[in-house]
Amino acid sequence: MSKLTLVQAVNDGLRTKMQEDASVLVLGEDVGPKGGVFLATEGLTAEFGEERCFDTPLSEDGIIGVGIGMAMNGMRPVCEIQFQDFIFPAFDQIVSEAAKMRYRSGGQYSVPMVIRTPYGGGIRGGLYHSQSGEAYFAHTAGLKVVIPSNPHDAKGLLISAIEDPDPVLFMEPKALYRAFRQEVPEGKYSVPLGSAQTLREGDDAVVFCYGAMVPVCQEAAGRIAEQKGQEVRVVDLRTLLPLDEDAVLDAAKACGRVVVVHEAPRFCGYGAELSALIAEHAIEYMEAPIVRVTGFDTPFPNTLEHYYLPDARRVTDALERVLDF
Amino acid sequence: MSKLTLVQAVNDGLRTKMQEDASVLVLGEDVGPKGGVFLATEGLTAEFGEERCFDTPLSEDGIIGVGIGMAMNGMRPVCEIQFQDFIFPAFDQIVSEAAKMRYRSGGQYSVPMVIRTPYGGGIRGGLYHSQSGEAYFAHTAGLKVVIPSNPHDAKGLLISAIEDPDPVLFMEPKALYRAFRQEVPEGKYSVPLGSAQTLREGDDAVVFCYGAMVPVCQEAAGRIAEQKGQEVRVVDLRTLLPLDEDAVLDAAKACGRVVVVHEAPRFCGYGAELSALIAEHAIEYMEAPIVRVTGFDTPFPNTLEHYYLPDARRVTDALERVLDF
Amino acid sequence: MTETLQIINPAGEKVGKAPRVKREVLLRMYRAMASVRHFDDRCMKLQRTGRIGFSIPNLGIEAVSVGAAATLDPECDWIAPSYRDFGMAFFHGISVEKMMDTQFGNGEDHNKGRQMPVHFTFLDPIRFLSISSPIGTHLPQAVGVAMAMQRKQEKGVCLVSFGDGGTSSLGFHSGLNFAGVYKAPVVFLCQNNQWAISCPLEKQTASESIAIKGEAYGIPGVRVDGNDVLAVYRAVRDAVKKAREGGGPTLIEAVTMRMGGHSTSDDPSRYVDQELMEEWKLKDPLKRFREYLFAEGLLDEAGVEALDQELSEQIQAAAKAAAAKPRPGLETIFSDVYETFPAHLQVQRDQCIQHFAGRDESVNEEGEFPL
Amino acid sequence: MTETLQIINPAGEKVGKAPRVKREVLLRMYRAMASVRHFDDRCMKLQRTGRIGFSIPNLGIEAVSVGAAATLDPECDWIAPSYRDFGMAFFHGISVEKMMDTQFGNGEDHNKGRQMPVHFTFLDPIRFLSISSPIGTHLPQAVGVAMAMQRKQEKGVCLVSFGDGGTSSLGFHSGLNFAGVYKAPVVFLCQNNQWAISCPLEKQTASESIAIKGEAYGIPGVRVDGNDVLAVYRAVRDAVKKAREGGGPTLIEAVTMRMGGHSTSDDPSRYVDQELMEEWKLKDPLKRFREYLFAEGLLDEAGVEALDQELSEQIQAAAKAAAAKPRPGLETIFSDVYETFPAHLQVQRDQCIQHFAGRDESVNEEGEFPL
Ligand SMILES: Cc1ncc(C[n+]2csc(CCOP(=O)(O)OP(=O)(O)O)c2C)c(N)n1
Ligand SMILES: Cc1ncc(C[n+]2csc(CCOP(=O)(O)OP(=O)(O)O)c2C)c(N)n1
Ligand SMILES: [Mg+2]
Ligand SMILES: [Mg+2]
Repeated sequence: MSKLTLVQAVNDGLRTKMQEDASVLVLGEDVGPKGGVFLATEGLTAEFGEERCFDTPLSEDGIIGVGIGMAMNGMRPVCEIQFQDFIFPAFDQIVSEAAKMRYRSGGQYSVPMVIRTPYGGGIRGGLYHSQSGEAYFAHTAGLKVVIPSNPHDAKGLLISAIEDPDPVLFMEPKALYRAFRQEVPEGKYSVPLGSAQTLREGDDAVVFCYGAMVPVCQEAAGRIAEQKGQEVRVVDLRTLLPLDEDAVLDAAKACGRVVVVHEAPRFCGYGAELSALIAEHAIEYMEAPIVRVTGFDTPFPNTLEHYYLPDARRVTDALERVLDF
Repeated sequence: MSKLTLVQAVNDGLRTKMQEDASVLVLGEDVGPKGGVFLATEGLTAEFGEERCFDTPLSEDGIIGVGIGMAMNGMRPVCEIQFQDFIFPAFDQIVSEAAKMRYRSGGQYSVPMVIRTPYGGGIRGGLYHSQSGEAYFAHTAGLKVVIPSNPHDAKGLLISAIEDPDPVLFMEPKALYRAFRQEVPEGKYSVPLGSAQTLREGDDAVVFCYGAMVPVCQEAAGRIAEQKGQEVRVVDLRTLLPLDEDAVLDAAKACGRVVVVHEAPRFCGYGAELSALIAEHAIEYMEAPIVRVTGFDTPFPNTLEHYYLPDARRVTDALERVLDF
Repeated sequence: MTETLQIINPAGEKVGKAPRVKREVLLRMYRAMASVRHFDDRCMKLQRTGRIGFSIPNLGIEAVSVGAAATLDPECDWIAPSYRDFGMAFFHGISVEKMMDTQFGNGEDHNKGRQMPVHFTFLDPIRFLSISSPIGTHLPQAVGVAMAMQRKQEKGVCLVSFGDGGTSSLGFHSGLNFAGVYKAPVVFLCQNNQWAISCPLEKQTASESIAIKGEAYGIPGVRVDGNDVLAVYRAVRDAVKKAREGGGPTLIEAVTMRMGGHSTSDDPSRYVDQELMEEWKLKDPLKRFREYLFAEGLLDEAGVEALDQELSEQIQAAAKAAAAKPRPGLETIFSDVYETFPAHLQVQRDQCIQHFAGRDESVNEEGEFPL
Repeated sequence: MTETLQIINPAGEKVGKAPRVKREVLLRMYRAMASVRHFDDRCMKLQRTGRIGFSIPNLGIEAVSVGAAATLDPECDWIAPSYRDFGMAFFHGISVEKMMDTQFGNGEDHNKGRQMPVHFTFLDPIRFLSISSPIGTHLPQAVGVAMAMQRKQEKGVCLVSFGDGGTSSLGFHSGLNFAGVYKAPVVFLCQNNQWAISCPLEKQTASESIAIKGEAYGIPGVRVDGNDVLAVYRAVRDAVKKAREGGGPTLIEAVTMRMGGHSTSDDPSRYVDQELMEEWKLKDPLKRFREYLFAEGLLDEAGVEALDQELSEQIQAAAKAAAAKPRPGLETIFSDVYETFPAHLQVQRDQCIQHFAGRDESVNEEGEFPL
């Protein structure tokens, strides 16, 4: 065990799999000697050579397209997209190709590939270094979408993602990259894809969240406990697609009051799916409106980013609203 | 007045605006002498010349990127993307650029551009000539998303879209291109963006729909009236972004039972936003679960497409479910 | 100016240095080209009579796909084809029955009826990558396949084929760029058939040739007469050899002409000059190769007739058989989205099967493909 | 091999035919280059002391942006800049105050504090298109701007600037392709500064040069010494003239070297060879132009000193002023998403303003930009 930050845990996860499996490769912009702009791939080229961790030209379409080809021919590529905001030139390769290859070929070809990318606000990156695009991908059958919220899960989920037979988009909350350290087991372990985790027990209300919003929601739950003496359950989804629907519905039914939180804009955001799922399968348990706390329906601003991002106050307000309904 | 099909109404709308405003241009693959693969642009090059209606190289990134530049410099380009399935190479230009130009420039530049594209199933087009990608775009602040369901609205909404100061994605239900004819006024008229329309009155339940699902829902409402004597309201959203939220909430509150229908896959689809909106703002009026009838969470199949697409039976079943709850 | 390699001229005469090709390979090439001609023709008829929904004419371009495919070793090489490459499948012995199954999208189709006609996918006897409708996406994928070969220290090469329109796609740019940088063992074959649906080459690009586009990526470009199967063979063979030996990629432009519509739904009379078509009719690749084989004493009229008879019957029989096969089961809507079924897809599958069980199975099956 | 145009050699000596440029324009060019040097330096310091979040070093590349911009007519021409083009703004008289407002993202920033530093946007005194972070997207946009000029029968030209890394982007491919086909009045200027963050040119492309990439689109390519402001001027001037007269686009490669990190967050010692940097220091574009102006008798040491003094003071004052301006109002989060406010944004705006009203305004303002 050693105490690692989230970005170190990602690095450790990559190294662990690369040591174990020669077919695991890392490619992307600046992932080589520089070690990635966040240092997630630091030291990998030195340890595994240029054949296994290499810089690419500035083309996300190329990174993902080449990754797909490698995956179809026996490799396990882990592609880095430097910022999630820059994934869109590869949108066609991801949505039209990687996600549909197994299906359209009747199962003859498959794409066991991971796309790692940092997402979200908190670094004063403005419109193009702050976005949370999970909803663009979670609507895509054939993809899996994973977002860890802590170092332990980051490594364990990443290992599962690399071992998964299907393409996985692995979104890393850059705001948490160095926010705190956590004990992370050495060597290989895995956290299964498709399973949510309850981080705080409670029956008065439940808040669903993921990634960088998890500590924000935990703080809000703490405030509610302190101020109102009510217990809010905090559920970290961890995998957005396929969603752990049972965990969501069970918690919603148990608590009867639901708040959904994400950084991305509200309209057609991922939170809508959670609300809709509950409104279809557990509406009779609801004792209050299902409230979403999200980024606003605007592009991501720069100077005012901390007024844009949901914070513990906004989550606390929403919890109060459902608790007092 | 003349009786036009939906695709003829689109053609008429384009011609009407091109006659009136010399800055309106049409560009895209095969829109010139061939008149577009669905003949939506038939005759425009002959009437307005190659400068105003022209074929482009096979690059959606180029079509939209060039369209953006033209729009910033005084033109009103109408870009055609041959099938919505092929819009993804332009995703970056649409989502990162067109949608954010006004915002990021502090209002100094803007992109008054229309992107027309046929979407949806019904032509045996398989994975890549059948998709309904509205949810990918409706999550994007700065864009408007419009889907007509009949010839009259198609022309009127298209004229509004061309006159709109912001980028509009205009998705045309190809299944309805030649499905029926309707009286369409000659010359210029407009149907405002952002306003839904109630196509059938009723208070027992409401079904929200758009595009090619509108006639399907109308048929289902008719069946319910016949079989159960209950009256289902049919609301055609027409503009998906910005949504006519009042129309949705008013209808939901008035009826208390809601079904949401679209062709696109369910998970994180557009319907989720409708459910979520109601679950947040009108849950206390709900007398039944909010049920979604949608395409399945798979890529679009070919041979079995008519088992994949929601049909009147599936919508009727869902209506029965909410009515009998 | 880019030069154009030619070995057999339109009259069937040898005007360049012919590559050494075994007699049986030459005959196999001829058979593959003739198979394309028959298969293509049959598919046009099947579409016109409403038996299949769609097909892509291969008339006039048979030499490109066959000449290129004939250079590959199915043991180690891969093909990333375009939809206008029937000949690559035929040369490598993919059976007409299998191809017809895809044309009909029946329950035995390797794609399980999920793709449109002509979007073939095969693993055997050669890796024949899943054809995609989005243009150009397979170019970087082919480079990735080739880069995996480098890493596995295999001797394979990936041949990737695309059209003149495809050179404008994003995948062309990223594919050639990556291939150049990593010296990937890949051969880029552009079937320049002058049209991208209705867009003529000069509206597609202002470059002097397609071959010259390789310069932008440090990749040598070669132009060949695409109606001359031996010229295509020689150029691709050299490029394959070079790639196999670690010499990196080549871009080959095969100049030909699409002698029909873009697809069964296209009416080229709206935009193609009829005179031009007449000119190109004289350059027919099948006839040209036949004359050559006659002259070399490898084939005679009787042989041609017998072959035509055989292929015509075989293809008709395959069409009949494919038409008779049941459609894919309802569960195929839901399988292969992932390797295993996530819970929500299990639920959707079960509901769908239940929904149609016991109900009249007939659903609306209208809709005509426009393109 | 692509040739490289040079007019002033590293020693400041004239070695080629100098373009005819008015004395005051030459001095304006020098002033703009010196302004960049001072502004850049001040921004580095402001970032290191935590006053601004980020900047992009312009050290060593000043000749490219200034030499190019000096050829344009602000009445009719447009600039589609990259983020490493401070000099284009300075040459056209965009005030240092305005630029500092963007660096600080304050309430008077033309972008209303929505973009990161260095992502300038201006309408006056020249159309200076909104800089975007996504690389290469502005190339087809610039072509569209130029195509609109064609249609309006205006005499304008659009100059679009990007890096060597930008040549791999999708926008490079589609932009040059469309420009070639439509003969758009656009000049493509590639600032080849050898690096895309840590990726050296030879890992970016295997092509012999960047200029040669024009061939793929039927666009002539020209290579110039990017540290020689007169060479850049001459090449761009010729290209602008040609475009203005309907002769179509040109691709210009200006060969230079990024003499600092990619940005204030980058540590180039991880990947840049120090010796190479020493070599390039000798080719400094500002010094070289100064020597030339000395030799031509247009400037002297005293003039240089006075200018440095003036610029340094002006820029420091502008920074101080920009720092003191209030941040943008909360409502700017919601305005300019559309021309008018849709209902849902009105609600969100009102709720947000209400949420922060009366509460302690201080929110978490942490976060450091890594790149
Ligand atoms: C990204 C994309 N855009 C548009 C289309 C529609 N489309 C199908 S084929 C085609 C033309 C392709 O021309 P070319 O590459 O020359 O191939 P050819 O059909 O001539 O063999 C177009 C525009 C598509 N399939 N994919
Ligand atoms: C599409 C996209 N991918 C990645 C990035 C991250 N990024 C920012 S600058 C840069 C390198 C650009 O290099 P170059 O084009 O040579 O310009 P320079 O910085 O040298 O001026 C990269 C990779 C980006 N901004 N956009
Ligand atoms: Mg073609
Ligand atoms: Mg550079």
